[in-house]
Amino acid sequence: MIANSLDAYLILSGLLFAIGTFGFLARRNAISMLMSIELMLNAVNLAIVAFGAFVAGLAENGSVIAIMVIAVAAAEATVGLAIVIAIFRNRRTPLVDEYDAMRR
Amino acid sequence: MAVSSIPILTIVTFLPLAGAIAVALLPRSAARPVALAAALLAWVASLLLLVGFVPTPVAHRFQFVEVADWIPLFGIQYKLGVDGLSVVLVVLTTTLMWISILASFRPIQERIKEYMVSFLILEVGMIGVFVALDTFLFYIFWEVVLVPMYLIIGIWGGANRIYATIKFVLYTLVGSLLMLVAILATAFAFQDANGGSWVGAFDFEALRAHAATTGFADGLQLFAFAAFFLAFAIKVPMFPFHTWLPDAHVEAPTAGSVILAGVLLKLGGYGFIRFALPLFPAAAQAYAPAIIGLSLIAIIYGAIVALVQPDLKKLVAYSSVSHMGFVTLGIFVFREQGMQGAILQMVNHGLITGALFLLVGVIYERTHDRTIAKMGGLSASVPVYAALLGFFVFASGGLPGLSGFVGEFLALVGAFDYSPAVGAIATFCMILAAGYLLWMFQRVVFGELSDFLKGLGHHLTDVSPIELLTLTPLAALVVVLGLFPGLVLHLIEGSVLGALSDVEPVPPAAIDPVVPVVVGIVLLAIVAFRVLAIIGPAAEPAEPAEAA
Amino acid sequence: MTAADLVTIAPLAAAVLVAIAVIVVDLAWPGRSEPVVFVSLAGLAVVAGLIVVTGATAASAFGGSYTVDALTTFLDLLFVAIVGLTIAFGPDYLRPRDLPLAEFATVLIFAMCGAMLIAASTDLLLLFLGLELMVLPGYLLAGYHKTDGYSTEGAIKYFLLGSFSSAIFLFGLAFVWGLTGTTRVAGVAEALSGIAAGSAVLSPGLAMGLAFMTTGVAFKIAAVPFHYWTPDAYQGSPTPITGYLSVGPKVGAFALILRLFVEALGPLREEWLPVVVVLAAITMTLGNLVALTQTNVKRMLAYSSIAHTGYMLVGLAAYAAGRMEGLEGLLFYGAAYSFMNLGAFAVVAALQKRAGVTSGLDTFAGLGRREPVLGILMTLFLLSLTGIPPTAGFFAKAYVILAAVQAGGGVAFLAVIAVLNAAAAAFYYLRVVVYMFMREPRTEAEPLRHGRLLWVGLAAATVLTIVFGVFPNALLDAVGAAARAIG
Amino acid sequence: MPSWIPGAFRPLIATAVLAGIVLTPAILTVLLWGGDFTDALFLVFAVTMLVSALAVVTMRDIIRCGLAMIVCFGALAGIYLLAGATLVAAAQVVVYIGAISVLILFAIMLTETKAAPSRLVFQTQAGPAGVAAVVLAIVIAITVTATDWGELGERLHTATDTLARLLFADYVLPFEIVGVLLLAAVIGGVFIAKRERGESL
Amino acid sequence: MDVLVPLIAILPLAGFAITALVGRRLDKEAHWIPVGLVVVAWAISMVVAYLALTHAEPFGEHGFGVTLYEWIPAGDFVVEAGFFVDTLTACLLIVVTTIGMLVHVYSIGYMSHDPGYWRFFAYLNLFMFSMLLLVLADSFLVVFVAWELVGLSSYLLIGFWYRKRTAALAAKKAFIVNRVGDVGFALGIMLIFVSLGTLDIRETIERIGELEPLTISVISLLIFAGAMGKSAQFPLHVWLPDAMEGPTPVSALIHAATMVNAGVYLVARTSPIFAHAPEALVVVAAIGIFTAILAASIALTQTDIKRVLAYSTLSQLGYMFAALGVGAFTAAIFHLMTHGFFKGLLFLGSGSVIHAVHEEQDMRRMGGLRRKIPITYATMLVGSLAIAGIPPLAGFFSKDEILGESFKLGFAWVWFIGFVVAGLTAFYMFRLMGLTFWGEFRGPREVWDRIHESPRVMTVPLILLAIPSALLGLYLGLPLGDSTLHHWLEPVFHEATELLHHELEPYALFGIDGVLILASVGVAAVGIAIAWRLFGVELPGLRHRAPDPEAVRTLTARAPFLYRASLNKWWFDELNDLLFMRIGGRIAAALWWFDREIVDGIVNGAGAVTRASGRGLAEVQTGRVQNYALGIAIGLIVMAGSYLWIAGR
Repeated sequence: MIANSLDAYLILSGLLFAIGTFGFLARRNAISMLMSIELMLNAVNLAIVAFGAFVAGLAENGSVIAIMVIAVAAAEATVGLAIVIAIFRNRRTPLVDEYDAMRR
Repeated sequence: MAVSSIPILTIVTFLPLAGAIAVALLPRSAARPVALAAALLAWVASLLLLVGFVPTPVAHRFQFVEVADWIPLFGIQYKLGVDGLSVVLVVLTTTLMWISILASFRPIQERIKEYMVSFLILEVGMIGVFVALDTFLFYIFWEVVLVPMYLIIGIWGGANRIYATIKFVLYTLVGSLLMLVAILATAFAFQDANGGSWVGAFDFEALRAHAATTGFADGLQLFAFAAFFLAFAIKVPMFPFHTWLPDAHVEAPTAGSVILAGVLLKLGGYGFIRFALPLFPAAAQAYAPAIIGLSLIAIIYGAIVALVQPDLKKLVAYSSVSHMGFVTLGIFVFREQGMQGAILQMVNHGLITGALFLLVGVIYERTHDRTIAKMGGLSASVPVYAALLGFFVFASGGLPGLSGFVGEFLALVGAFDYSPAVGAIATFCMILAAGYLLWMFQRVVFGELSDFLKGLGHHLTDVSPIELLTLTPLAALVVVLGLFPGLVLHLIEGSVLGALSDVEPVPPAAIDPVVPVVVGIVLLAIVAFRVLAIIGPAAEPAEPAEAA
Repeated sequence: MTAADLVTIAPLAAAVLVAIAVIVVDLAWPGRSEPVVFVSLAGLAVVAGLIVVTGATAASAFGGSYTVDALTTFLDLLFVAIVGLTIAFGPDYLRPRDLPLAEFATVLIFAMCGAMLIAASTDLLLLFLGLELMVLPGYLLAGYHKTDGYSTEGAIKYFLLGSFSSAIFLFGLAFVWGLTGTTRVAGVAEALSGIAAGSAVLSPGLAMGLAFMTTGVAFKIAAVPFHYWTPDAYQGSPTPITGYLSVGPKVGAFALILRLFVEALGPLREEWLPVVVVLAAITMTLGNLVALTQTNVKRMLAYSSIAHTGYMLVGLAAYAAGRMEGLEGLLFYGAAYSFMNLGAFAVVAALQKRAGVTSGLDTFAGLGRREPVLGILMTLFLLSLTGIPPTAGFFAKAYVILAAVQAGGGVAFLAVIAVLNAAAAAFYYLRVVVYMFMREPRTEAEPLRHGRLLWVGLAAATVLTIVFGVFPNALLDAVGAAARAIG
Repeated sequence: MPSWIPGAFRPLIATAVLAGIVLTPAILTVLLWGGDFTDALFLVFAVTMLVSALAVVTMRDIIRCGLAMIVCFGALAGIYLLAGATLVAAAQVVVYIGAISVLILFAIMLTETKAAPSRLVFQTQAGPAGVAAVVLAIVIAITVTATDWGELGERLHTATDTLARLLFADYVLPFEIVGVLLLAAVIGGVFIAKRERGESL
Repeated sequence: MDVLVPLIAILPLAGFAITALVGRRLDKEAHWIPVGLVVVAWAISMVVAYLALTHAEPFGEHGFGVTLYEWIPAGDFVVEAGFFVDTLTACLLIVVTTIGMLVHVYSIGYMSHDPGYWRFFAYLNLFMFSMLLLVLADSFLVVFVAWELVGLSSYLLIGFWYRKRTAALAAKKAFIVNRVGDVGFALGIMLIFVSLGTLDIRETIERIGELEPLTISVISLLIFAGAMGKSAQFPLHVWLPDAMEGPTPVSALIHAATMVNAGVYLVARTSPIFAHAPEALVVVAAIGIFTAILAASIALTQTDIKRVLAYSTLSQLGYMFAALGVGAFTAAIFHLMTHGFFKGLLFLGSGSVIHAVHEEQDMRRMGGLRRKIPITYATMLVGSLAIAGIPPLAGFFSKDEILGESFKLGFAWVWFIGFVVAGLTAFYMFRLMGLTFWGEFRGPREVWDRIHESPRVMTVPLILLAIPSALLGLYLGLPLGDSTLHHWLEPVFHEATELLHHELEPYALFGIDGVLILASVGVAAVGIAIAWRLFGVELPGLRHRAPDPEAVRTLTARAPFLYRASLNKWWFDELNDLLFMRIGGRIAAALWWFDREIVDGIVNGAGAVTRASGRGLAEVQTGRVQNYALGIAIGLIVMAGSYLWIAGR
């Protein structure tokens, strides 16, 4: 039924993606934004796994790709956190909306 | 003859570049003589060209053609060649060039190397435009002209030079970039019509042959001509694209003004004759009435506005607008006389206005001022200067016997043949020209020496030998071409036939351009008059009443 | 994995090794820049040699996911040149600021690996990984001046938005993958050809996937309205890195477009053409208009790079409308733009050798008098960026415009927009020239002494900028071959 | 939560509410629409994931956000299991919960300032952001339902050995690349994050 | 002959060139070359004129042409520079070279103290060249060249004393007003070329009949427009009085004897064209006679001696045009010749007077000069009598022929106005004589003491001019009705006269012609008498009579409007000032404003709008990541929407 329908997985993925987007757009804290991005990447992974599960011939491929995406997310997180720490040293605040020295 | 066996056109075109490189590499003290030598060498080479050129009254016959593949993928060639029109303008360029360089010897003291390099590169571009027979190459030379002129105005210009030079560049660029689109579109249309082969797509002769036989599609013609027109009209400059000119002239150093007026404005006229007419005859015919209308406006409007200019250079600049109006008028009536007159007028305007700018420069050099109102009585203190100024003022006013007259009159005859009303309106400018020129002359030269000039004391010296050396050749040419215009007319016969071979001398359009022009000028004057009355008193007090 | 596969990826493998070698060398001689420069440049030369050697024969490896063709070779060489020049421009800027060269070179070469991977990938997953490998080092490079508030601010903006766009891109990629059932570019194209042939319809899912991917890619090339990161990241980054960021990731992202949109999604070009046309138009226009108001040269060049994205998109649009010349023009533009823009940034970087010098317009006042050679070179690069002949920039612009004119219709209209934009752009480029030659210097500072490496790099950029403008035949052949490989 | 509730009860009540939210859809599905156990489990995971995701993006205390994220990822791992992607589920637990989340929590600790929590959680543009997110969700949902996904096979379980073969044969290049990617990230990340001499954190 | 004819024009040109280049160094010796060359040119033209008038070879009946070279070879627009001499040319040559030579000689004395001595002779030579080119040219375009060149020399000579603002302004005015006429002439030339394809005068005349009558009328009127400018006919007459700012020899030569006759010559030269367009001829007659009376009415009250003469010149030119208009071409040329001599004489005489009273031109400060400068007085008296039309002086014959022919050819109104003008002419000339030479000196005493007769170099030309002024009529005008001049000019005007169907009634001295003679002599006598009554007379054989200022005052008070109109020259200067200076200046200023604010304003405005929009768009770049992200998200949604729309199409 529900657990057996691709639509359900994909909609779930979409919802997660949208929640991530919201977090990214709305939160002020750099780390919160980073977490939102992780949510979005996980939404993508969910979609990939779902396709792998339901589309003939994609099963194993889906898994491999999902694992790759997880690895990429890890790399991204590394880089992101490094940058967050670097800027925190300069600005003493994790609030991204206060990083507006450059504009126009 | 030996001249035809060597790549004379390449030599003429790139000699100044060699000079520029030499100036750049040699020490500062060598800049002046080396630059002058390069310009003189180019001049001599161009005279050889003139000697070797065989005038033939045959359309579209180019001589000294040099062809080399350049970008074979698109059939772009390094193709140079000249007909009479090119030769005349090349010689005009090289002549004015060494005169300008000579005239810069004393006024330019800052960054002389850069200055000379800019001038010589400018010369490369200008000559290149006149000898390129490949539309792509033509465009490249066309743009090459832009940068040195930009620097010349911007670095060595007057107080408001940056505004002026940026305006000049942007204005010109808008037109020329659209022209680039048109050049590419034309090439593509050619390629399309020739089964996808790019061979000849940028070759002027191939394009022209195509235009004459199959012809380009009407839509393309209308667009491409409009784009070419915009580029050339801005260069000429035609009303209402002329406002960069007064600013550029006022701010440019003397020699810059000379070249600007003497050669740069001719690029537009040349472009019309060489490219716009032969390639897009149908569009040219369709647009002709409108262009004639604009030319008329330019002629009258430029002259009227020149009447009230307080600055010598501005006055000459607006007179250029008026004079160049005759060029476009002469071209677009599609009459042999008109076209010949237009070409002659280009040459004459180059010589005469060039000389006028030199003369303004002479006085500016001494007074650091160009305000007409501050001048007066020069005749008594600097008689030679006054005499030369008088000579060129009358030459500019189209005094018969001097060169200005013949070109103007031929253009007028063409216009009159097209439509007597058009001819009449344009001829009316003779009065206005006399008005602004003589009024200026009277205020500057006649009367008692003004207090301002008195204050200069012994700084107010008559023309120096170098200045005389720059002015006398021009004066001599003005007289010679006035008495023997055939010298030029014989050369350009083939070019004129070529330009007119594909356009028919049509009778005036259903709506005579005169009607809207007259109505337009009158309305405009009334509106402006009204607005002025509302916003305040007249900007310039008119001349006090004539002698009681 | 076979031996043939290894041979095919030799350049990429070599590049990775070079990156590692650089860090190893730094461990061996800590803080010394000469060995680093030597190893990285020599390594890059080797990589270039390998690219040429392997590029001689078209090959496909790893089950068709990695392809070496003329396009790969062309782009790889371009990337190597970009990174090589960037490394050459680096020391003069980094050393006065106590920034190490080794990490700079390593990270840069890693980024180059990513770009090279994109150029060679014929597999969606590899493309994504290549993209990440290219941009992640980019984020780090942007924040390379880690004690500088601007640099880190630019980096975090770049990173956050870049990751956001990566997620968006990946989401779209997943949908396309799910709907076509393969990650191979050729397979995707085959699956989609039914839609192009009219035997199938473009499903909403596919449309949405396209939208997400387009958005992600548009972000990477800094197309409006996804360009917001560009000015801040460019302004904040250390100047040589800004130069790199303005060309490397951009050309890399265009490589992605070529592999993804032109090859894989090529059958759908009727669908994405209108989007590209609109993007091109607003990108050119906004980039130029905003650049007009900038007083910081780096920021101005950032907006100008947005505008140049627009010009390149014109080429893409022309291709989508059926003209191969569009593709060739795009590639030509990419190469020409790389060198002139790198050159321009190199001059800015050279001026900032003295720490504390800003990249404001005032810095350029009187440069033509203080350092005439730099002034003239900068003028040349700016003229090329404006599109004045006889420079590479002019020919590139003419090329894409020609393609647009050929394509006709709405794309031809883009040609007109492009030239009007070019005219407007002249204003801000020439304003720098105004400052350099028509204003007096503000301070009577001693002229700087610049490193030999900088001069060599500048000379290379200058020569290429001129040669591609005057004798473009070799480059034309190369882009022709590259375009034929995928068109 | 209303203030009249005694503090001691609060966690209890919260847990009960959460459990209700999570379980109700599952129970309703099983009872009303005849769903099977998998459906119920799927719904439990799904709701848990969404609720915790919402918590991640809305909660004031950033440490709790991080913890909510761990919950979210855990629920997701469950869904992966349901979808038959065992190895992915494992990787999710190891990499995400084990590594990334911890990394993030560390970062939170490092960057936490006293002032931060009292300030606004959201940007001033939270409203537009919410609208955009909702529109995006709706667009995706509509698109997904409107799309004909073609011949869908049975839900499959991924054979791990096949996967391993794939990983080291067909996907060897991506695998290597990921390694390079991580290497680059680490080299650069360490440089950026490491303290300069004499610089306090 | 191929050499001699061009030489007439070229000699003065050479004189101009040489003097212009080296004159400054010659200083007070500068006159030798120009004067010498003009004398040689005079001698040659006398020979040429004699040969031409006697129809000797190579001139024959219809003249002789010589082509120098092809000036403008522009396709089918070919203009050859060439000379042509027939009897009409010969008549003009006589007038131009003779008076020109005498003025040159006179100037040696008159200008001797001027610092611009050499310059003056250079200009004079330039003028001689231009004028001779004008009468010798055989192509309309070459005529036009000369036409403008005389304008230039006139400009230079009027503005000779350039330090004087009035002189400079007068010079400018002369040139510009002339240009107005020139425009008409130029258009006429264009119309001729466009319709006939040639600009050769003789060919044009031969083929003019091929054209539509309307075209011919237009051509005629356009040519006449040119003539109006040069010959200062209403309404283009305003420049001539101002031109008196120039040195007096210039006024004599250019603005009395030669240049102003160019218009008359041109119309006479193209008489066959006008004959094809009788309506145009009526216009010519009307304008001519109107100018005659207008100018005469102004001359009545002017106090500047040269201005009186200037208006008198206008008036006499009006006569000539009236004659042309009625078809009395020979009479016009006759008057041209006689007027040239006596008006030249009068101007040179007035110059002598002005010289004598130390550059004073106001007659109110003269009087009684008869005693001090007798030769000047005597010669001017001859001139005055001649212009008044007293037989047997030259003016009598020519003026009488004009009036007589007008009446007989059916233009009674022309005759009547001319008749009135004859009376006015006599009056104002003797007013001038009375105020200047008779009565008591009204100027400062010290001036009176130093007045002395001019040097010989000035008085000899006066005497030499007085001779033809007195006798030319007897030589050319007799026998009445079949004069020598008629015989001379018959080949030239034959065609035109034929066309106008003028069957000349036989001359009847004891019929209508005699009555007309009596009438005109009578009215002249009346005019003189009134002048004597009001302004006095001191002639031997007549009762001396003192001036009567009281009577003058009463008279002017009786017709105040007419008096003021005359005194203010009918306010033409004020009208022009209003039209061209005030209104025209305002329009020009307005257009300039339009150029700066509207045309250029649009350009700058476009730039400003572009930059402003750039500044506006830059505001989007807030510096906040979340704003950027929101932008991207919105872009994403729009993108998705458009793709879905594209897919759904």
